[in-house]
Amino acid sequence: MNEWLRSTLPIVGSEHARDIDTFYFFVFYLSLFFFIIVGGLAVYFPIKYRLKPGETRRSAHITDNFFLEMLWTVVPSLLCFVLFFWGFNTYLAAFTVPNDAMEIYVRGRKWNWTFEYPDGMAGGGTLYVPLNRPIKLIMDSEDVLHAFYIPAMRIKQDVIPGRYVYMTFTPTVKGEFQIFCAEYCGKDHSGMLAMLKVMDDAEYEVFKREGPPEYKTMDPKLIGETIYKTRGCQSCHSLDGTKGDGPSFKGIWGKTEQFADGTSGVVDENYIRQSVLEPQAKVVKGFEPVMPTFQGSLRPVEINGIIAFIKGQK
Amino acid sequence: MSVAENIEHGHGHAAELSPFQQHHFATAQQQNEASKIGMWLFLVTEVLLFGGLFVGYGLSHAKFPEAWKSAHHHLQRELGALNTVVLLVSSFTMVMAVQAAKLNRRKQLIGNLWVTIICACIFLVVKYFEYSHKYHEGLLPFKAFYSYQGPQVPGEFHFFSFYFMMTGLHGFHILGGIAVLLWVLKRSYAGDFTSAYYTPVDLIGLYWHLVDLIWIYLFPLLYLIS
Amino acid sequence: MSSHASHHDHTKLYAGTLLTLLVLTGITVAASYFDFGSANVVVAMFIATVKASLVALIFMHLKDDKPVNAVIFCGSMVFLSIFLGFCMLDVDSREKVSTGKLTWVEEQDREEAKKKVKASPPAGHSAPAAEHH
Amino acid sequence: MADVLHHQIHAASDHREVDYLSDGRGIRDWLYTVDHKRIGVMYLFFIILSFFVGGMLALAIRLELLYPGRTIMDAETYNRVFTLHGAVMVFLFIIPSIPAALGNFVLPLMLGAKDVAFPKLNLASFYIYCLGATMMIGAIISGGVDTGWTFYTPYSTSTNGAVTLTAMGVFTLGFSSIFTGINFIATIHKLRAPGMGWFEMPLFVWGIYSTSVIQVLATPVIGITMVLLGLERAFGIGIFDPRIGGDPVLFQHFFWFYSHPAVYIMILPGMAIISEVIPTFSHRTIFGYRGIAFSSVAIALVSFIVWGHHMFTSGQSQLINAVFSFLTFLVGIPSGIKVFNWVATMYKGRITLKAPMLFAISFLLLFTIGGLTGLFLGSLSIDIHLHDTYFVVAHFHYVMMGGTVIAFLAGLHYWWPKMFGRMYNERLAAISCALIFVGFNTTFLTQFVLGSRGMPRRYYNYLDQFQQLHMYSTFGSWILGAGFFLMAGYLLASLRGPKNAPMDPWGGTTLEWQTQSPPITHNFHDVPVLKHAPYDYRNIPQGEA
Repeated sequence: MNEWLRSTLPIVGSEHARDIDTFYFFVFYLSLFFFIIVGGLAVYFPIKYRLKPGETRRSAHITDNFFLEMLWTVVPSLLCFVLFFWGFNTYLAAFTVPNDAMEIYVRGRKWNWTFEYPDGMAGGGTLYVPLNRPIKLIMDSEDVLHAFYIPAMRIKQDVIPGRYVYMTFTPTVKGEFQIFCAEYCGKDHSGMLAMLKVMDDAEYEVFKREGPPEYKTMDPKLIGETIYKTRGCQSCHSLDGTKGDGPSFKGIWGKTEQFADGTSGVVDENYIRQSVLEPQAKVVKGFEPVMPTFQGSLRPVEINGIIAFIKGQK
Repeated sequence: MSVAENIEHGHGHAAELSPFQQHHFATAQQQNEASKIGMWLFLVTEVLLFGGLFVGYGLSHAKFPEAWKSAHHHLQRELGALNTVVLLVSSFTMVMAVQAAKLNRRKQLIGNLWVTIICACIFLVVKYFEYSHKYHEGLLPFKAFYSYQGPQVPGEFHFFSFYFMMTGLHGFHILGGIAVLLWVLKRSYAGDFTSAYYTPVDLIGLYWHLVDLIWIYLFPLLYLIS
Repeated sequence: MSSHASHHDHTKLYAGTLLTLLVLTGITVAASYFDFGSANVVVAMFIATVKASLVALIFMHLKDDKPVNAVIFCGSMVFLSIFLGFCMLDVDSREKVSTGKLTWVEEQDREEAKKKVKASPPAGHSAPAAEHH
Repeated sequence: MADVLHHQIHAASDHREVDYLSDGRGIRDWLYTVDHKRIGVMYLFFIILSFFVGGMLALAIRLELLYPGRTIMDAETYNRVFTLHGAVMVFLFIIPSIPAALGNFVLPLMLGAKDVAFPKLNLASFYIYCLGATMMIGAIISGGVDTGWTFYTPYSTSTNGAVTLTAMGVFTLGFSSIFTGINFIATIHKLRAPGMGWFEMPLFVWGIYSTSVIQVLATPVIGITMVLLGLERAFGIGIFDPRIGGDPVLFQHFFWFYSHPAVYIMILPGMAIISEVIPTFSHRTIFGYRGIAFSSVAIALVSFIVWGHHMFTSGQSQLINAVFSFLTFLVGIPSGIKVFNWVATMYKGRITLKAPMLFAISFLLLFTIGGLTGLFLGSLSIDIHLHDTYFVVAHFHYVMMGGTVIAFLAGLHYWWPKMFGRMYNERLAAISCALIFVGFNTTFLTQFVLGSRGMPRRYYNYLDQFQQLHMYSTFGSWILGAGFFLMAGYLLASLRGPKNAPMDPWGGTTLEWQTQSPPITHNFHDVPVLKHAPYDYRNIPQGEA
């Protein structure tokens, strides 16, 4: 029974999840107990007291029984108190942030998630966290309501446009866990998925330095494209030649650009690198100097990816 | 048809028989009491309908206290106070009309109904002047219409959204009230109402007092609070 | 006819009520020129409630009517207060976030979170509160 | 059973009088009628039609979910389909189902009244229902809605589609619901038969009374909410929309202030039917009459202070989460009392397992599961995990369908002879009940497991690991559908037969069984005078089986 019951819950990813499961089992067995009593009698009585052929229809005249009625008023009431307090205590645990928690900023939009880490790095699709470190997620939404749901941690929170909400968890199991969007948000609601990857400290250090492990096997162009899509480049730089707040990437590679300060230069590896790290240095003529710096928030491998990506935009 | 039937059932009081008693009620009193319960229940729904706006008002007020402070200076509290007086007077004449119906004083009934209707119209005329003043300043409800250019605190358009929604819904209730009052007036001329049957006057009275009662809250909330 | 007492002439009572209501209107307007600080709303709502009770009890006959009607009407007020009360309680206590068991910490956390987010760069990630429609 | 009833049937049919069905057969006689029985029957027709539409949509949803990815429709269509399924079932079917259709028919009869207090208002509320239904159908035709039946902002203020028209439809339907509620309360207060005190009323009346209280108190709030939503969409009020200073969570407060009590608008009448059916078929007095009566009222009142349990993860404050969680458990207690009292009513009874009783027993089992799974969702921390997953879907289907719909079917079978004067085929009814019971459990028990494993609701596509359970669930929906089609078959077939129902086919004690089946237009020849409390079987001739 216990084995089966455990199989109806997701993998356990934290101590909190284990606490919730214990509570869940308690409520389950409590419910089962009451269901057996009520359901059992609801089936047994009709059989036992079935009107048999030849029998008169005269039944017992029992209008009430004070003791019984008190019994099934008071006992459930007491149990409800227990359930409430247990539920409340375990609930607070999911929203009580330990002092040394690592803060990760989560942003939901139709229909993906992006994550920003304390060191300024960011990424989408997978949330990387170190093992046994308390994590505080600070979350908001760009458009409509979403909900950030990690079944393995048994936590969930709606993310709301215009406001920050948070929740916390401490992963105690290494591995990859599913993340869902649980608040209906339109067409691709069911596709708004992400993964949670829990790494040990050594792996996490490597991640901090070199980015996600899959970068090693990824085409640099693809890395660039991911950055382009998830780090906000696309809101100013188009790929189809339309003029935004910044020059379009279409055909920009190798072009000679006039700069606002009167100089000119060719768009090459060094220029792109400089534009990303010191965007105000050489602004293309006709554009406002509005681009923020990505100094410290893009890894070298990611800048290389962007260069490869822009190279490919013919 | 029901008159005879009621006497048969022995529940009718001969003095209170009226041609307007419906067949499924045993007595006119039963009918009047049922109608009154119905009316009070309807008033409950009115309170909760306005209630939604009051809750919205309360929360927006809590969110933009500064805007509320500065926005309500655009309202003319003299006009608001005038309208309060007009409505209170109309409430008085309404209750007098109900009493007149109860006491079989037809002329007094008709006179009081007329004064009530006239007060209601005065209320709407004053409201018209207030609205047109806001219209010219661009102090209109909702983001889509609000076009006031003067100095202002963020959130002022919220105040005007609520001002127009609340007074607008209230105004609709006044309009509806006038329509029903006219119908009651017509029946009063026809002599339908006697001490045995005056339920419609009684009911419109209750409705009219509720409209007054809501205004009693709207006036300080919109015009006075700073 | 619901209560036979009401078949008497009550003109004086009604006129007196009207007079009281008008005086109270004057008081509430006058009171609005004084600043009672945060009690402004309370004062205004208190006077309004006195006026409303007069209208309900006397003009709407609740004083002499069957009690069921008074129960019905009071019910609407009770449920409206529940609606308003819970919504206000939520919004009031929302800004406080919990960092320990049942200890509520003011603003700080949220402000820090905001600062952090503002500081972190990417374009298009401006805080949504600052977005204008 | 046929033998038992035979001589009664003949006795009854010998001097049958013109009943309400045959009293004026023209279309105008129906459209302008103020007879509560005819209005009830017209409601019944449209409500069953809505149930059919909602049911077909449900079958389409289940079929789409048979496999991950596209099975029969694309994501946008799917979103519209589940929205409509919810909106049609909630606003057009369940809310009016028992009060407006069965309640309209039975309530005045039970009270010994000739009609409801305001017959014209009753007809008006029927036409308002039709108007609201037309607006919702208009919304379907003009592009549909994809917000979910909850219309959460800011999605609902920003999406395309006929949200405003649907909202206006809901607003209109609200008036219908309010007027029915007002009518019933006034009727119960003022039109009880001589001798019928509050505690001599049948428990069905108590249930409907509590329902009506909720309808009157809560429905205006959904009305104003829908108006505000429409205005927000059209012009931007800035109360719900965060882009202009609003608060999307506030919308949820507004919405659930109505919609949680509305859950009890749905279930209380269902409980009310069960309180009639169980004593009748146990041929025994109800156990704990006052407990059941007061718990109905208690549920109605407490239902207004628990709405926040729909919003534990919504971003409302943690303090209020705790308050709402605590209050939520309170509502479970009166429901528990009712269930125990029903079970106790069967103790030492003389039970006949006719169709209504079979449905009532199904109700007991299914509603108990629905109620007990509510404990999981009321517990704050477990709800954080289960909120917006299939667990919630399964839970409310157990309450709404296993509870209300099954109770509606019990009531339909119970009063069918009274409404139409015909008996239906008991054997087919038993088969249909069994199919529905098995089909229902297959469909929704699996969804509890899907939910506890983390499958979120309103998902068009899903991970492969959930496929097997989704498949069972879909199979279940087919069994369920088969049960309903069988039921439609034998009920319609019975209408073609002769009017053979006796005055009191089940041995009921309430007043509706003391007039002819179907009743005459004015219900009773003489005003019935109550001689003893309902469910008192001591004074009733005890026939032999």
